[in-house]
Amino acid sequence: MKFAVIVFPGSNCDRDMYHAVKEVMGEEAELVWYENSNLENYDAILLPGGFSYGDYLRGGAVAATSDVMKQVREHAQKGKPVLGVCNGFQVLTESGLLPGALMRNKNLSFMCHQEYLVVENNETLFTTDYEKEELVRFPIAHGEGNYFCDEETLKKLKENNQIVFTYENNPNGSVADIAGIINKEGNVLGMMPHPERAVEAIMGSYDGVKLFKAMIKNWRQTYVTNA
Amino acid sequence: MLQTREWSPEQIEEKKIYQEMGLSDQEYDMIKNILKRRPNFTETGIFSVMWSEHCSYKTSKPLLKKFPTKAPNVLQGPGEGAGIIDIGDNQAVVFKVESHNHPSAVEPYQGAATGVGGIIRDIFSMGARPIASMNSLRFGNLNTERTKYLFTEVVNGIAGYGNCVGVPTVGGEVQFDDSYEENPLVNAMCVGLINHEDMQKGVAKGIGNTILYAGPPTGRDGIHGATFASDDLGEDSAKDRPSVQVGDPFMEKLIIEACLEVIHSDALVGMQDMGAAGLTSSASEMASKAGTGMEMNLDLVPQRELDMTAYEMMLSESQERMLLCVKRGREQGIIDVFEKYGLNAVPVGEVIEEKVFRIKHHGEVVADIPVDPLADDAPVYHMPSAEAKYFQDFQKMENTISEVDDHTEMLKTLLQQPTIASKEWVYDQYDSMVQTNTVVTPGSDAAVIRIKGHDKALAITTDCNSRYIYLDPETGGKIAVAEAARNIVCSGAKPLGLTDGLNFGNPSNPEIFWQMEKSVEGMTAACNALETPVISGNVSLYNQSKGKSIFPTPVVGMVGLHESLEHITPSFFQNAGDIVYVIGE
Amino acid sequence: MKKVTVYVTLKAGVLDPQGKAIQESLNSLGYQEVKEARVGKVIELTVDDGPDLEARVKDMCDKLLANPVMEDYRFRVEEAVQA
Amino acid sequence: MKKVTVYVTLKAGVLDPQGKAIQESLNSLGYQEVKEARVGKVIELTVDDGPDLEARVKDMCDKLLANPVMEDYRFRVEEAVQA
Ligand SMILES: Nc1ncnc2c1ncn2[C@@H]1O[C@H](COP(=O)(O)OP(=O)(O)O)[C@@H](O)[C@H]1O
Repeated sequence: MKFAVIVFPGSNCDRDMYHAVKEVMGEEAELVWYENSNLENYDAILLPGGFSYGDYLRGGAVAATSDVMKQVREHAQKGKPVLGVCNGFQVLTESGLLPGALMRNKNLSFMCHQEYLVVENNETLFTTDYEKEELVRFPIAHGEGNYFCDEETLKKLKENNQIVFTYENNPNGSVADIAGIINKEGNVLGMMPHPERAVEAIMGSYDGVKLFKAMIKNWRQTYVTNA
Repeated sequence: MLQTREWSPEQIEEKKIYQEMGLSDQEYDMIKNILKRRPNFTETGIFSVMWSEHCSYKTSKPLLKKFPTKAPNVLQGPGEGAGIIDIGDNQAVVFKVESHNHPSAVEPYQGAATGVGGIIRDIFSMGARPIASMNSLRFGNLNTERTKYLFTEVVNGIAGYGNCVGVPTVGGEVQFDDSYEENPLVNAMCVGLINHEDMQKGVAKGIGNTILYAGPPTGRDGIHGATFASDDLGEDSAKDRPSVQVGDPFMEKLIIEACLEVIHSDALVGMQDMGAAGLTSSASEMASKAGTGMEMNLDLVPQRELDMTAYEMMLSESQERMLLCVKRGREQGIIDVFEKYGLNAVPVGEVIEEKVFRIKHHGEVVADIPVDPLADDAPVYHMPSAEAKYFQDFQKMENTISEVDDHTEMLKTLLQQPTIASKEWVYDQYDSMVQTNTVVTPGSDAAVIRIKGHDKALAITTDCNSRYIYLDPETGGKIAVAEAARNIVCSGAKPLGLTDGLNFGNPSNPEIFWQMEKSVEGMTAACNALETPVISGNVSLYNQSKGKSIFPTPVVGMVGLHESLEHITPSFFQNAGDIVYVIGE
Repeated sequence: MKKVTVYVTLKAGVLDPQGKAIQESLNSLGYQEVKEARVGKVIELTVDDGPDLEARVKDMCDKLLANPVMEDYRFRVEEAVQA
Repeated sequence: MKKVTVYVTLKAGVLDPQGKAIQESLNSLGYQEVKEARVGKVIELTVDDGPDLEARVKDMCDKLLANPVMEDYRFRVEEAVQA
């Protein structure tokens, strides 16, 4: 499976994401600079964390207007997987690929530590390797991770089973403890916690491995086994 | 404070304008001797920043000579942007500590942020990828509003910059004591990783080669920052405020990536960041190190503000700027790399044979100064030293051990001391894990960073108990180095070397100079005993206000090597039932 | 040359922790009269004049300057004062 | 009840990295007419009326709302509209 890790000016978890899929998971992966890129030949798109455009104005806002996001949208429309982590999640909400918005953390501070998450939906192509309601531990590192949406949107998220991860101890004020959501079609996942920082025991947690494994396995099933 | 109106050479001498810029009468006379004429306004400014303590170490040089700086694995000792130590497998570790005390007292958020930015630039301008940051902070009593404000903003500034630029902040230390009330200390350390063939030097070699300016345009920020940093923090420091620089970590991130790409080009001859004293120090040092001269045309320098004078451009400390020496005719390849990242890189001058630093502006020569005297021949002062009166009094005191009635209560009281209490509030705000190498995160004695693709890791710590050093500078200096080494060893690593941040009061006070001398001697003794060389460092003097000096605070930043990941030892109790040993007396 | 001032504020009903923090600090500094504080952004643009300026500014706001999920905006166009 | 609107903007000459990024992004979205962008804050206070209101607001700005090192401020006092 071939992953594209999109690199925006100011992305800083791009290499970490690359390391996770390429060196740890052993898949094909490339760092793709946001300009003059062609995403056609990639099977999945990863939008990494960091501070694209310095997080100026709003996290992810400027990156969301870039040309490469048009291609990401097309890729998503084809049903191919897109994973946005941290700043990548912000880019996805800012570009309208996912509903809602990420506001400043309730306590106004950046925070970085391990958090426990509850797997709310283990039927997405990203989460089939988890048990439902499995408790997993991922690092968080963000200043604007406070998920916000209006009540109507929240109702829809719940109805469609779009809430994929929630925090066990909500650290940032997110509505309904939301840590990660998926689009209605089920192929675009955005989450604030960092699965790519949790893929090796030496780093304190490898709960993220299952997420990448599921992506790879489900892709193989769809595009290789059943092709 | 300083007039930007340009005085004539005659007025500068008559009205002693040079004194306002921090030059003494004697230094002014030396300058006249070097130039064989009176310096003009721009030249006086250039000398004043180059001969400030911050750039020239004029009072600390005699002390710094005492440190052991050599060892078989030292690839680069003090003198370049940062020191370098070999760690095998064709890799090396690059590190240095830097102070940003006075800017942080005036504008704590930006002061701390630009301190972090500056030290990171020192590391990647050597060609290394920055892999970890640390910081060492000192504030007054946490009960006052001012201290709370300074503390909060400094931590915010470090987080704001460090998190955005994508270098994990993996540890540090915070101490609260009344002596830092008006003059907090903000020292930042950065560690980088490099392959041997990528090592860069800040040199402008090769007659006719081009000098490129890279990064954002120059504004009027931080003019006279270097002399300001070497000056007493007066009551009226509020009016120094316009000289505060603003950091742009987003820009820095782009510069890092561009520079680390450019180092692989054989068109690059040398590279240096524009730190303290901006264009002046980077350009003159690059020429001096190469044994060449340099000519620059300021009309070519990108400018953010209108009608900037030569003086302002030469002294500006606008952040995130780099100076590169590039082979003539090969400029475009380098410029293209910067442009990919949306950055400006423009030729502003060339290397010349005549060993002078010549600056042109609007078609006129506005500075023409022999390079070596400017960069290397700053005066060196051997300050008088006198054993401190307080120390003599202490020595006369009887040793007593105070009785503790209730050990539980005492322990609780101790744990409530802000200096001892958990620093989680601080380090939770730092992204300590980006780059996914942080095996031991803040909260331990030393942070541990693994090196991907190899069975090895680096341990990093900063330490200094300034109260010990105040009480007995020599023994305290030994303790600071020994504590750092213990922290490294406890994590399972072997100490490689250290960087030091010497923060003291006014060196013209013989008792302060004595503190400097004794603590350096103590540190030197410990370095020798532990065979741990000093490979870089920083000096910050005049840390005092309202006539009161800070505790002498020579911060030690030490790096060690784990020869196998299996050696990594956490400092927390692991399992119930494990046995606890005490080693030593 | 025109000067366009765009005000971006949080929608009514959206929690504003920063505003809350400011209100509390003002209260604790002794300004008990402050009952509420809300924080927004001002973006001052210097813009070459042209046809449809207002419509274009509206577009800029919709596309980039404000996030409709949580923010409202309004703007004002004036002659730019020469510096 | 009064509504006080405080505008806090960066002093001329102070680098505004955020403004710069916004300007560039507007330009690349095709709004070439945008020559400069500077970002500031609006703080809307709901305040109980009282003597010296203006003087007290000025104090709040000096003490907390603006950072005199790099920012200027101005404010406007109006009747609060009942929500
Ligand atoms: N300014 C800081 N930045 C990051 N981490 C810090 C800072 N200050 C303290 N820490 C972390 O908190 C822990 C405890 O700090 P400190 O009380 O100074 O401990 P010690 O005396 O063991 O050095 C250390 O692991 C240190 O890395």
